[in-house]
Amino acid sequence: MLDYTKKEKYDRTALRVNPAKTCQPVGAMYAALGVHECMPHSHGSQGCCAFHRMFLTRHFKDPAMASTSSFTEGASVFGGGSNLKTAAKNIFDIYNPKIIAVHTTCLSETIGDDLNAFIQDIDIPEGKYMVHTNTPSYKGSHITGFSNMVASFISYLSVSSGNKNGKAVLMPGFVNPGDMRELKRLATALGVSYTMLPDTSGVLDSPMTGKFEMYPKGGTTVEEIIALGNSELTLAFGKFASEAGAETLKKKCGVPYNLLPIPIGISRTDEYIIALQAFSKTEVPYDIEEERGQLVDILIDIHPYTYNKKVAIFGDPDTVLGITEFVLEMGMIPKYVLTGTPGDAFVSAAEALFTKFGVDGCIAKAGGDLYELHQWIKEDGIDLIIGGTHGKHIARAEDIPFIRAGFPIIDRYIHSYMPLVGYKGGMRLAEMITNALMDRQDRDALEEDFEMVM
Amino acid sequence: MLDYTKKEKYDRTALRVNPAKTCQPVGAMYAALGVHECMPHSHGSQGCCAFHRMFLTRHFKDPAMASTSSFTEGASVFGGGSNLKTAAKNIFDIYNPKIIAVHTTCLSETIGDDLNAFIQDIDIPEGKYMVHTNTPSYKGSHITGFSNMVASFISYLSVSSGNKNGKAVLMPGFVNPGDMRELKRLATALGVSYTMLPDTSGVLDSPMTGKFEMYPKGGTTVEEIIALGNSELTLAFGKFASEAGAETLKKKCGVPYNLLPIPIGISRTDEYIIALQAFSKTEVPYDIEEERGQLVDILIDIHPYTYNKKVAIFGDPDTVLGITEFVLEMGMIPKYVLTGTPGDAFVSAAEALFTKFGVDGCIAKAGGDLYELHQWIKEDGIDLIIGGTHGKHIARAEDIPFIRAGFPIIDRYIHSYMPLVGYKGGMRLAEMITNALMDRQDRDALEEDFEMVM
Amino acid sequence: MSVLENVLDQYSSRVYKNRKEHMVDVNNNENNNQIAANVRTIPGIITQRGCCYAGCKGVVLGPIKDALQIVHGPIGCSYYAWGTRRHKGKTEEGVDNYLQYSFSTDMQEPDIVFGGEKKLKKAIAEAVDLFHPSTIFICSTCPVGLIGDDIHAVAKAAEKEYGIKCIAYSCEGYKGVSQSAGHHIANNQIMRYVIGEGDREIKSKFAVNILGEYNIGGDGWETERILKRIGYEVVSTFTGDSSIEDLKNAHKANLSLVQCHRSINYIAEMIEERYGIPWMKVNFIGVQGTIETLRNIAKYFNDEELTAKTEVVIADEIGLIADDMAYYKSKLKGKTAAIYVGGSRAHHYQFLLHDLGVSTILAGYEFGHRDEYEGREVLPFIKPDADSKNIESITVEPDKEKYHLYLPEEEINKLKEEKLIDYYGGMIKDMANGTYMVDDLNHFETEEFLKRLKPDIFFSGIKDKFVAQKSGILSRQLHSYDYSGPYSGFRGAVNFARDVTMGIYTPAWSFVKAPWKNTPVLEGTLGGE
Amino acid sequence: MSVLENVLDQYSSRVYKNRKEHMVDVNNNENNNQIAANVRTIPGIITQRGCCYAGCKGVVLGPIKDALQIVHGPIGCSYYAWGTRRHKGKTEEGVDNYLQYSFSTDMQEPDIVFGGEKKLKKAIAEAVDLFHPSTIFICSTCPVGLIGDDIHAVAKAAEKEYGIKCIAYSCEGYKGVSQSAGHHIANNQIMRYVIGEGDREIKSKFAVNILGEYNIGGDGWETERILKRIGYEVVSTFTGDSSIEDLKNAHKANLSLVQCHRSINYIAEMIEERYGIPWMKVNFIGVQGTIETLRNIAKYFNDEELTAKTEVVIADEIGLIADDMAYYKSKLKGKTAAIYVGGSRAHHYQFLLHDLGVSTILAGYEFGHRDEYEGREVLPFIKPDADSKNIESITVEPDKEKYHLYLPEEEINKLKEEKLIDYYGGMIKDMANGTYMVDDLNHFETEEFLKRLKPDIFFSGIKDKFVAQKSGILSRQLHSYDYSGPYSGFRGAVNFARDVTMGIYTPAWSFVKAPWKNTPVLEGTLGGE
Repeated sequence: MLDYTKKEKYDRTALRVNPAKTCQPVGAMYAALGVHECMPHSHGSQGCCAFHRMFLTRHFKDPAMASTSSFTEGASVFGGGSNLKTAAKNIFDIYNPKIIAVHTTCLSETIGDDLNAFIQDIDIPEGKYMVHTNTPSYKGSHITGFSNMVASFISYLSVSSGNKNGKAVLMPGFVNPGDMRELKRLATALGVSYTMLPDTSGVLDSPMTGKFEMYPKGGTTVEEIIALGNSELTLAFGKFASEAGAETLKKKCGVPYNLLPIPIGISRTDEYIIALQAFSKTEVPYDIEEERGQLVDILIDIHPYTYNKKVAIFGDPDTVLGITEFVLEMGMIPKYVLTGTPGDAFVSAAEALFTKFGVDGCIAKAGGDLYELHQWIKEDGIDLIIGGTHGKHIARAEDIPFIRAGFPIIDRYIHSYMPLVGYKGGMRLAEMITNALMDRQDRDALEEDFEMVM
Repeated sequence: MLDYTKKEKYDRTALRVNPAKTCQPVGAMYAALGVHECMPHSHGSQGCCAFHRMFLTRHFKDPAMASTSSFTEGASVFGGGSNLKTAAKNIFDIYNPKIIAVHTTCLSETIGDDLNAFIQDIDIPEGKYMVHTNTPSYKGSHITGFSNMVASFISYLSVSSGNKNGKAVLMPGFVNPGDMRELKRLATALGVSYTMLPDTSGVLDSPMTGKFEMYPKGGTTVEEIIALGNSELTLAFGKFASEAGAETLKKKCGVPYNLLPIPIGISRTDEYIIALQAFSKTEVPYDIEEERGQLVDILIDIHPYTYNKKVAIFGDPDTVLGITEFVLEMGMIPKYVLTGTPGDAFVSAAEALFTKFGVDGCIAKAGGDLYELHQWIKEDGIDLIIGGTHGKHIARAEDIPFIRAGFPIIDRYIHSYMPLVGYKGGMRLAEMITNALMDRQDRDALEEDFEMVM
Repeated sequence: MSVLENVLDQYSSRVYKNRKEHMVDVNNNENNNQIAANVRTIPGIITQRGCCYAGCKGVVLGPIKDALQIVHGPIGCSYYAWGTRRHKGKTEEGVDNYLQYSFSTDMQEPDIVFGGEKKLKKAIAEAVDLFHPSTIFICSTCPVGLIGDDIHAVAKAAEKEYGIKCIAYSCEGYKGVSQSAGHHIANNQIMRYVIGEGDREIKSKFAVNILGEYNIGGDGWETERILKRIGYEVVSTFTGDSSIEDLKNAHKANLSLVQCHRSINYIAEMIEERYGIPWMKVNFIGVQGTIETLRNIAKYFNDEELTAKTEVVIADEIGLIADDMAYYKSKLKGKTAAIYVGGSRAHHYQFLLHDLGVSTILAGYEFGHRDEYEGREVLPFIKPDADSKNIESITVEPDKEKYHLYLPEEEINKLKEEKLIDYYGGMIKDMANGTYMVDDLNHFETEEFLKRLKPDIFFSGIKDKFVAQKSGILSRQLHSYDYSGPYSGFRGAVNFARDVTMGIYTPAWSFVKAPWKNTPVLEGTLGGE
Repeated sequence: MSVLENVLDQYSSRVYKNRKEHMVDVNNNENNNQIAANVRTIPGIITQRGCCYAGCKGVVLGPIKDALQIVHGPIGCSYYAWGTRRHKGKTEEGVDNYLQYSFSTDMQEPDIVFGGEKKLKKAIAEAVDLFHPSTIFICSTCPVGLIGDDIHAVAKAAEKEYGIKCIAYSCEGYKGVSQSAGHHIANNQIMRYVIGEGDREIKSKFAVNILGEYNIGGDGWETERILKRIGYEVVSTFTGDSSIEDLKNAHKANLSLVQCHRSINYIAEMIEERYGIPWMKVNFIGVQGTIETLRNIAKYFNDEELTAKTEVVIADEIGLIADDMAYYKSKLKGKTAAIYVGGSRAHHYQFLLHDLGVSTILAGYEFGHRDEYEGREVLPFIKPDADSKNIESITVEPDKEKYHLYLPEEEINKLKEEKLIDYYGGMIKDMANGTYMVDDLNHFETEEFLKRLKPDIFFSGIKDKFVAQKSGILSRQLHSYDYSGPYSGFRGAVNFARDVTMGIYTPAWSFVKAPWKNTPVLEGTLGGE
């Protein structure tokens, strides 16, 4: 397994081996699926759209519907304007969405298609909408694409009428539907009236009903996006996935924002609760305080199994930072913290956490890949790997317990329904981590050390 | 590991080896902890109380407070009346409970202590209560003790005033606090006003607050138990753990009851929802329908990993039957279904499930033990074991995936916060089962068969 | 109105006209079952098709385990092709195996602006340093062609500098109309730079190549097992679990067996032209299909002992699976299926379904050409369009040294006339009257056909699997076998039957409708009135 | 008011009077530090104490791995003693190991009504059939004594019928006032029926028994490792990881080392009386404690080479742990601890805590007698009460054949005078002025003392662990070591230090108070006003 990976350090500047990111458009597609009655549209070769739909479907095990401009060689030479025009007509005709959300690809970006101009040129049916975002695959990652799509929805649609509507905007970042539900549950518990953008709950975790719905019940409505301009405040989760959207709404409509970390773990959820409380001026309800206290209780109870355990965490930057802080709260050492998405802010945020918790010898890297992560692990071992499916080969090669958290998880089920955020998500993550470590202890125990009580 | 267990059949009639049950008093203690400001009291040797508290604490990782009559040899000869009298005085003096719930032990049962008489003889402070139940350890199991304690609370306290209060009584049976919370959430969602008895949520899953509370916020209040007599209907979950309580309330106060199975899995949760709906005459809210649809969706998605997989399930009768039905709903074969608690009703209920789902060659046994279960497994192997901690040795000896569900789980954490009941509990259980089977597939896969996508 | 008309009628006139040509009411049309295929998908239509890169790197090249395959482009394309296609490969002593790795130049904006050759060269240097491969492939993705990186020059330079084989594939995603263009591009380069270079000693005269077998879920291994049992020597498999060394020796076989016609027919033909080895369309999917295939191969080799052994093996293998197949057939008989997949499987699986008593009522290809539908007899009548003309077609000449014939020419001609070799009849001949054949079946049509035809099973891919299942119809992926397999040969037939049966009989289907949907709320007498 | 008075003052007068006698303000009282111990717990008081069965079967017998131990009674007692006490035992060739099994007669109502002997006999027959044990123990639980089952007669009959050893223990839970009665009962039977029967050849004159070491978390293995390294032969361990064969040979040692004085002092004394082997109170908990113990043992054996080797081993072992211990001491120095556990550990662990700079401010035993608190000098002054009189005391005579002295009698007497052997000084001498010693510390007092003394760590058992932790104080179990260990000897000291340190420094403690508890709700300017 991964027999060619050697621990010796080697500086690569050109060859990417076993990436920990993918390209922008899939993130834009995911964001667009979080808008109700929206057709995400991939402006490029039809392979892009196929790959992204396949990939999202593999993670969510639910349909990921999207259309494509189906570029041919001709379009690549002469520009994709007429492809988009045809596409828009057909999409509105056949699939009748409320809105089409176009994202570009490396192809249409490279040839310089002017999407603004194209869209202005298109005859959009009354009451329908068409927006676009630029998602050049050769910049950033899928997280960037997600972020861009959110910002573009706002810059196209949101309007400030001058009358505030008393609502908060929740920008959840690139998280699962289960996380979005939990974020909303907490907001409701704190008496906060909100609009979440995007909101893939009810879309990519939709129930079996015996009837396929092209546009399931979930998602932010276009009307809600328009009304975002009248919101009081944005709570934006994750610098990488949500800051651009919040900034856009601020610039366009003057809505201030509070940039919060994705609330994984205690401190970060506390921060969210306090932000909600500051907004609604409500007492934190006992139920929420109880959940929090339960999580603290659990972390104290399990500390003998987690304390000083070394862990490698990889995945998307906002999520990885959240998991990193949570494992630190559990007394673990996040020895290797890696994202494929580029961005110095990731490294400085991770290092700030190392300092806050006083741990030494940890490495954080943005724009890294799993080949390098594996090299580090070979050089100096760890007790646990946390990340998406692509870590499974390393886990097997090095015989290290592995838990799946984040994106993408394409070899397991049900994860997308379950939150990692909030105190409840903390309980789930704590259980996954503790079980993985305890299962390993049981597996490796000599027969005479195999414990009935733990 | 368990090297002396041989597959050859051997009829034992006297020697119990590796039991799948424990004795009545611990069940009574657990039930009493589900009453607010209640001191469970063990009338017997102080070792009983110590063992039961230890055992409950190991499962819940939370304090299990209870007192004892601290029998000595003298008390065993002359009767425990004066011990109980002294105990009652000291308990009210020092710990100031609202109510003392006494249960007997094999010791006090064998010497024939008349608890009714003793209690009548005790000077109970104004506004305080003292009840008892008989829990001879040489009959039934901890489930019987639980059931007896619930019935005794009712027969001592509940009164019908003639004015119905519009409430349902929920008798959850011997389940975790996490299950009780889920049962209550569903009742609330269906607009049902209820009292749950007993209710250990908020007691044995209490939050860390920095302050120990002898009587945490949770538990059914004495006033609520008294008012049970004015309820409209009892929904009693599990024949073994809850029928006695429901029957007592019917006999004493004329409250009719609906004996439901513990709602593990889809059909059983449906049954609960329909019962709630029949009570409240409310439409099932979309949220609940959505959860249900999500679970159905999940079961269809995961069927390639669960279908025809053979599983052994052991533990408490009501819970085992619930898990059995759920695994059948998942297309699995509950090859061995065993409880240590005696009772033909268990076997007939299990066999009815085998028939309902058309599976052949499955064995159900009540009053069995883990030695026999292990023999069956050696004789004809299975793919998965589901049960409490005590199955871990079999799982290791036979190298079979093992998931912990039910009672007791004394070698893992967090489980007691998480439901198995309801559609949400089904998702959790489905995830545990699927992950266990898929982890095994990954572990055993040849390198060339190790899958990235599953 | 017919079902086809019903579906089409909802389209605007332009789309109607286009899509009408892609649908055939089998043997119930005025058009002699003619179908439009291998033409552009209309923009905006939710197609399941992929791109040229997917066909080249993903399908044909991906399984070659010892070629270190660098995808030159932004990261996504390499990421998606990483470990997801289930072309299984065993690690063997002395042969590299890079299947667990994804290599990319991860092009960044400056590379697009200033050109990516420099980064590609550096990536090759790093790959050589770290992995010491004997072969490197370079596959380009969309922007590479547009910015004009000369990957072929880079490949040549690398061959020289590192003394290794380095082959470049200009398989930008926008080429052609589907994965099909990519197959062709891959075929060309392998023919040019690989086949014919080997000098491995062939021990048996019953030496075959297996073409168009990518070992998805281990299919190739099952096929090979059966062939070896009979006494064949498998010289090379294109390209499942293959090494470059295997492929180099393909010219030494005496017959090429073509499983997936669409993806590999170029190589099959060129091998014959250059080396004299005829090809035979085979089908190892389905018990009867496998048996017929085995008999056809024996007929070609025309050896008494081989023919006898073929029958012995067939009888033995059937004996081993007969009970299982009978059981599953008893569970599946009378069910109906729709199949939409790839470029050959939509045809092959009809045989296996037929073995199980399941009738196929709708079938279509994602990237098939007319010959996969109507048979190679239509080849002369297919007019190349702008998109197909853009894909290079190469011609080859007989290799004087390596050209060899197993059978005398007249025998070969006879077999050709019998259509035993060098022929593929397409799907149409095996479809029943009144069933439907639809090319490039898109999402809208999928939904509509499922609603109208109500098949019990829809065989397709991951993108529409859950569309079908949400509407209550079992869907099994025939690209990835839903991570099961093998499905080929005798043992595979049982696996397939088991998987379909469990899907059909999964109890959860019975829970789709919540029971309270059937009962009025105000029923019953209990409750807090 | 003193802390003790503060706590006691909340009791009613009867309880006050009783409990006052169990509490000592060390060296700050008019009572010469006298304490009440080994007397009844008042009914209704939430005590942590267990019962006689727990002390006999759970503590002393449980670890004997090759005795098939049938608990005669209803199911609970056997169930709770199954695999939960962490007395580890290795499976060895030729020695049975039943530690993973729980055996019970699971008495049912008819057995109580009509007597359980019949079922017990049958259970023995089944155990013999299925397990072929060489030794069976029968332990009775509460109802058995009351209904009059003669388990001793059953045992005798079984010995005869099956040619095995079968020993019965009448350890009904109601006997005595705590686990202590059970220790005594187990001691008596092992002395009667086991010790002295062996004839294993002893190779070294430096032959010792380790008494009162149950190998919780592997403590015994660490102790044995150190002793063997120096050159001692361990003849038997009572009873951690022991076999009946080991115990049979205990009379062949030249010194008995007593770790847990309470649970095994009966055997220690009886071995000396019958076989002439003196006993020495040792303490392998704590680095300094271990060193002192090793030097004391060497002093007894009085051999130059052994003494030298002792110092070499000590120096080497210290070298290996010095850095770790220094690190942990730097983290723990100045912390305070309360300890409430067992019958010896509350004393032993004060040494280890002292090694780490942690001072013990409260200590007490669950089932200790006055000698564990005040030293054996108080033994003549302890008046037996009704409860203690009920526990059989046996007397033994010197065994003419097997009696042997390692040292001349005058030497032994000298060592006795020096209190090196046959002596235990109890906890009091090692406690600082103004600290507290509390016997049978109950729940109420635990809460009160924790509130008032605010120790950083509370060492106790599972039942009050979470009581302490809920109030924000780290609690580590000293019965089970929280499933860690070993804690004995040199390596164990590091394990202990690590475990305590991680508990103290666990970040989650800092989250106990929700941050919004500190900030007023209406702060801030944002929000939907």
